[in-house]
Amino acid sequence: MEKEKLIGGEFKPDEAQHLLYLMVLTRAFEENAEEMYALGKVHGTMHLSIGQEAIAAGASSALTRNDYLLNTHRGHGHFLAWGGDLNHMMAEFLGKETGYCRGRGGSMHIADVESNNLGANGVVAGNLPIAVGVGLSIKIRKTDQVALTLFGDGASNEGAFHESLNMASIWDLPIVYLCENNLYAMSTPFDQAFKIEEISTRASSYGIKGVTIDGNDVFAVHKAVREAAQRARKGDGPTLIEAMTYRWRGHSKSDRQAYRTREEVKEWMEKDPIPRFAAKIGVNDTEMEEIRQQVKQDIQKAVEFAENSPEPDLSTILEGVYA
Amino acid sequence: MEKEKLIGGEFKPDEAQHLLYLMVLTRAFEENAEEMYALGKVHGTMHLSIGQEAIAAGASSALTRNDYLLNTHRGHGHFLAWGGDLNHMMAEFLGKETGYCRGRGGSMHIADVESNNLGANGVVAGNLPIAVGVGLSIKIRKTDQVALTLFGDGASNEGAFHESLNMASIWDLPIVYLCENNLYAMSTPFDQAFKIEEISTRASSYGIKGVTIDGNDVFAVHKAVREAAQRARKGDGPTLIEAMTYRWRGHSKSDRQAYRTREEVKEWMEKDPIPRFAAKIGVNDTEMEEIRQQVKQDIQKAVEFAENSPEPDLSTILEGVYA
Amino acid sequence: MRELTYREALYEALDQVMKKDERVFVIGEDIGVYGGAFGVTADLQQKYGKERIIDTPISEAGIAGACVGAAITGMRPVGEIMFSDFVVLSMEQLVLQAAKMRFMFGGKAKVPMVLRLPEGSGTGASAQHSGSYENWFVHVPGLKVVMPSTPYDAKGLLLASIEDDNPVIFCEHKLLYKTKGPVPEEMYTIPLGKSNIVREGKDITIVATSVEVMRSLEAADQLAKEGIEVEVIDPRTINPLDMEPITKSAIKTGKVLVVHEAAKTGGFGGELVSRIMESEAFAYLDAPVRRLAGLDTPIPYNRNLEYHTVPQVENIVEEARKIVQGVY
Amino acid sequence: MRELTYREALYEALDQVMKKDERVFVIGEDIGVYGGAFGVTADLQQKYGKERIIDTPISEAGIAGACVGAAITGMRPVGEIMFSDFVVLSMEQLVLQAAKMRFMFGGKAKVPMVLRLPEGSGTGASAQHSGSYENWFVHVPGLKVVMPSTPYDAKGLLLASIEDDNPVIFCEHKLLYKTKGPVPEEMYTIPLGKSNIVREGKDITIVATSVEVMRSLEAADQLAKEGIEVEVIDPRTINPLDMEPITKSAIKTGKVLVVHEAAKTGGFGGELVSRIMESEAFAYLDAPVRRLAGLDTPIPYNRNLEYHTVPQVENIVEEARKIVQGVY
Ligand SMILES: Cc1ncc(C[n+]2csc(CCOP(=O)(O)OP(=O)(O)O)c2C)c(N)n1
Ligand SMILES: Cc1ncc(C[n+]2csc(CCOP(=O)(O)OP(=O)(O)O)c2C)c(N)n1
Ligand SMILES: [Mg+2]
Ligand SMILES: [Mg+2]
Repeated sequence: MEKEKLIGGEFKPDEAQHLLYLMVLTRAFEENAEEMYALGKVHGTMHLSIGQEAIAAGASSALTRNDYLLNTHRGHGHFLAWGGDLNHMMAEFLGKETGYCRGRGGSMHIADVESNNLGANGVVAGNLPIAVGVGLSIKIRKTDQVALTLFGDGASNEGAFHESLNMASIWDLPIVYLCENNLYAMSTPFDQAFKIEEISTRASSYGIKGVTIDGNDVFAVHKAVREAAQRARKGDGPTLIEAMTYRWRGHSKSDRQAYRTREEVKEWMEKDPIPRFAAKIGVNDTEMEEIRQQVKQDIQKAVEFAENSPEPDLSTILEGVYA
Repeated sequence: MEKEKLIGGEFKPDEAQHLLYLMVLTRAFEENAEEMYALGKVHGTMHLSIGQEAIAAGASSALTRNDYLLNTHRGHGHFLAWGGDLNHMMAEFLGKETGYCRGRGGSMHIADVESNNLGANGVVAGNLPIAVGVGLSIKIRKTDQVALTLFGDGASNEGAFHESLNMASIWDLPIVYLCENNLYAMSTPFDQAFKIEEISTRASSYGIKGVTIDGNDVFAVHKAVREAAQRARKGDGPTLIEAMTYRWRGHSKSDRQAYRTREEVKEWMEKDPIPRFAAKIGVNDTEMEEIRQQVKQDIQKAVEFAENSPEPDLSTILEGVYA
Repeated sequence: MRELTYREALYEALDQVMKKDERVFVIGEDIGVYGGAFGVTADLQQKYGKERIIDTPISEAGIAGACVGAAITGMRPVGEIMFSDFVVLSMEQLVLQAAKMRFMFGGKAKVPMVLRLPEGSGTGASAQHSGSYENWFVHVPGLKVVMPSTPYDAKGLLLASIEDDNPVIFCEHKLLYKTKGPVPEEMYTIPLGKSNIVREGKDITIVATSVEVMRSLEAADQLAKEGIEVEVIDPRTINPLDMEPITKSAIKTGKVLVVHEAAKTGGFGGELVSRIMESEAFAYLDAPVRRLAGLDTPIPYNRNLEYHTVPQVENIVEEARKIVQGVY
Repeated sequence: MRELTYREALYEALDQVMKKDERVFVIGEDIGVYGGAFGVTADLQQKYGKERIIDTPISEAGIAGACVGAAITGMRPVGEIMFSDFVVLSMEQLVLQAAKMRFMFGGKAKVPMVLRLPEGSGTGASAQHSGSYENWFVHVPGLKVVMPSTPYDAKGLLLASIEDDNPVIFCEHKLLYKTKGPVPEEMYTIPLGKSNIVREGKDITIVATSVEVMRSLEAADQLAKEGIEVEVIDPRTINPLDMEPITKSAIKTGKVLVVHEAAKTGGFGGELVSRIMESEAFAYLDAPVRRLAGLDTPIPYNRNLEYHTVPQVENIVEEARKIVQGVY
């Protein structure tokens, strides 16, 4: 299999291969999560990113692991793409002591601060003010890090969005604001919550650069984040990237989806980012099948690891509140 | 004295005369307030609008008293222009039982809900979310009222600004957002808190009309508010007006003004909106002197009224908390 | 009498009052087609249209502000915060505006609004979606705070809250939505500021709120088998707080246990304990008034830890028994 | 020892720690050239530059968030909210993020930040600029809450708070800024969670916080003339709360009065009363523990009403005397 030096001008072949693996893995993780939920093995809620996998792959690959990630409630893909370990992630999902958060956080709060992954966030837009602090900290410490900050279309109507982008702009903070516009905030369609066509136009309120890109195209996401990160590292401040995408599943486990049509969902399922990326990087069906098998094994092992892991001990119930 | 039908295409002569009176009155009220403060007759703090009188005159005169006013901490002029009674206003300033708020509110909270004056507000941007409710209420009641909502340049960096303008825009609420950009939020110069040239450009984040006008020109303010109100009444939603102006005094009573130069203040004092308006409406020095004398008398009477008014009785200390 | 769930009772209250009173509207996130995260508004948008069942962007400060502005201009808004936790984003409007407005304006404004907060743990929603913050609002003069524990109370208290001319924080509990109980079909109100003696007994008084009323009743059943007769009192409105039945009961039993789900430290239990101590009941106490409340920790995700973070039936049984047995 | 004002003591703490520790920075509104609304940061921006004394736009959520984000990435931010009231706009970041983050992340994150809140009435600033909300934060597991009442405590507690690896809500009182007292020149810390017996006495224990410590001491002086010997205890840190000296004192005197400025209902007094009742001191109480606190009303503008809204020296004297005389 001969491939050009950098596929699509962006990725080395094995890097591309790895990204594809991550996308397939994310989807499999979430499909498996659904099943476990149905079987009553998980409680609480969860937010699946199936259909949106290109953004995590494109974004994380454009940054170094010395950068920071500020994730959302729909963040399994980003967690994996940042380098999260599947076993410990699965354990967290099952609320086990071996989970990233010792079973205290669950899907909505999964974090790995040691690897600069500052966590998923159950509060819509809750990570946006935090990003300001991360940006300031980078600036004061004079490193060349960047803070990748994810949020949804819905989040960009919270007051926190406004304060965060304004502060980042006036201080030229090294933040990449990456809005995953999947056209809905829970049941609320984009055009019911906005009187504008594109969220990226809001960049003009802060005198920063804003772009809207195809969020189902790993290349487009990678390129936009790479360029934004470059600007940020040079001291040119934040960028607002709006990546257009779609979630195939309901908002969370309890969603009847009365707010959208089956046709619309189907239309978007045809824009599946996974085969699209596979085709673009020249991965054929056999190779794809190999990846799927690998993923299946990995998931199975992770489930085993998680299920064999101990529950948190009741005697530790008050641990971790204070340092 | 012959005058054209509508002076500058906006005001009948006696209306213009009255606006001039209000501007002079506002300034005299505040100069008197300063004195009383110095004499220890008032406690707490106060925010003077000296230099900004054109905005109140221009805005209130463009609306009916069936409309609503949502005022700020720097709102003496707006209160008077809305038709506030000087005596009861002065009494409130002195914390007397006869004050608009029975002495409970003071300068920062002066309100007269009966006349649709929904009050000054001590919280920066605190009135912006409230405006959404007033707009909704108008819409549900299907009246043709408008809510005039004032705020400063500083206020437009609060999250509340963002949520309010977005909600008003998507529901086409009849709100006139009037930003008094006096170039400073307390000690913070405009360009230290914004990376943009004009706050009105933020209108584009909400798909609404935004304009920047000369806030020291009564005519410009009147015209902009009148047009915005017209659009609002027609169901065309909110407008963001940015009126450029300057406060001559410190932010509040305890401000050393180390953040700006005497020259800058002097420059703006030469743009005094009062003589400018007087000249434009053809009021000569003799007439001006008459107005000043009238104002002086009115203020004196108000001070007498207020000083002769009783303090709130201690036995009423718990009144007014609940309805 | 016909039985409804707590959720249905709330729905019916909203439906009936909206039919009757044009000033009432409901505003919140995903309350229209979606019917609200907990289904309380169900199909109300189909019945009353998008102008009276208003879906908002994700803007909790805006929702609260929308209620304040509408209330002072003659409407009677009912706001919904999707999870009580997100009321942190509405605090400015609630505390600095709604609560103080009437007072600051010399008693000349009315702010008749209700803000509904689905509180509590027990659904695996973890630390940011399981909070109980009612005592914050008890501590804000100008607000009223209501906590229904049954479908009957839910309907009657919601209607009374909407009728009230003050801002009311209406705390529901997620685990109660599916509980069933008798609910009259007609409209009725339960006056705010009236405690309810839910069960009579002579050995110990349990004062509990919200979901802990249900648990306390179960605990009382169990204790009855041991011969301990528990009196259970539900204040229903925690501000204003009707102390009379509580004081009387304390005098009768001489022993009081206060139970709530919110974290113990700084919680409403402290207010209750103090009021009892300040009352004539103090002289009659055989034992210190005890608080059984949530542990001082965020709510964990793990099911077992979550369960043990807040008072369960067995904890109430044990604590009440200890008090009766004179352990303290 | 050299005397400083409370304001100067805070300034010195910031100045010294910034000189020593590069991770410390200060962020807030108008803290640079203006020096802060109450002058605490004075000329620090001249000394440390705009990158370490950071003037912000008016964005209280952003300020809190800036602290959280900087703290979890290795810095030690000190945020200033211009008036404590505006912390209502920071609640999401404080309560749902800063307080819970370490726990949610399995104990693997540290959030070493301090948020300074100038609280309280007495300056004529009326309802929206005079609040005391410390008990909200006491009720949030994961936060610490500190309330210095003297210049000495202000410096030592601020330095300890900055050293602490948890988010600390640091409540100052506007009326204390100009009070004077001895303050050592060198850096020192006062451990968080240590109550302070400010004055010894045998007839009654007064537990007071912040400005009410000062008033209680004055009241104690007056009562001494009547032969009533008051013990005054200042918890200094109200979460964690060091009960030992309080319990001991209650056992000794048998009579306790709790005094704070914040509104009585739902306030910190309830926590203190309950802890005393839950302690071994209960058996030694000659009288019910009483709370003297702010009236349940917003702070009025009128000077006379404002004065009478919160406990003054004469109220403390009267209430303490009543308790000693056995009125309750
Ligand atoms: C402050 C806050 N308000 C409401 C919610 C409930 N909620 C969780 S996700 C969500 C929708 C978010 O929409 P969007 O930002 O577009 O992200 P998406 O779910 O589409 O990825 C809502 C309303 C929340 N978690 N936080
Ligand atoms: C939420 C909030 N934060 C801070 C303050 C303190 N404060 C009062 S006025 C003011 C400056 C306001 O600036 P701007 O909005 O430009 O209005 P101006 O005073 O210039 O008229 C500040 C910071 C406040 N009152 N409310
Ligand atoms: Mg979305
Ligand atoms: Mg300004």
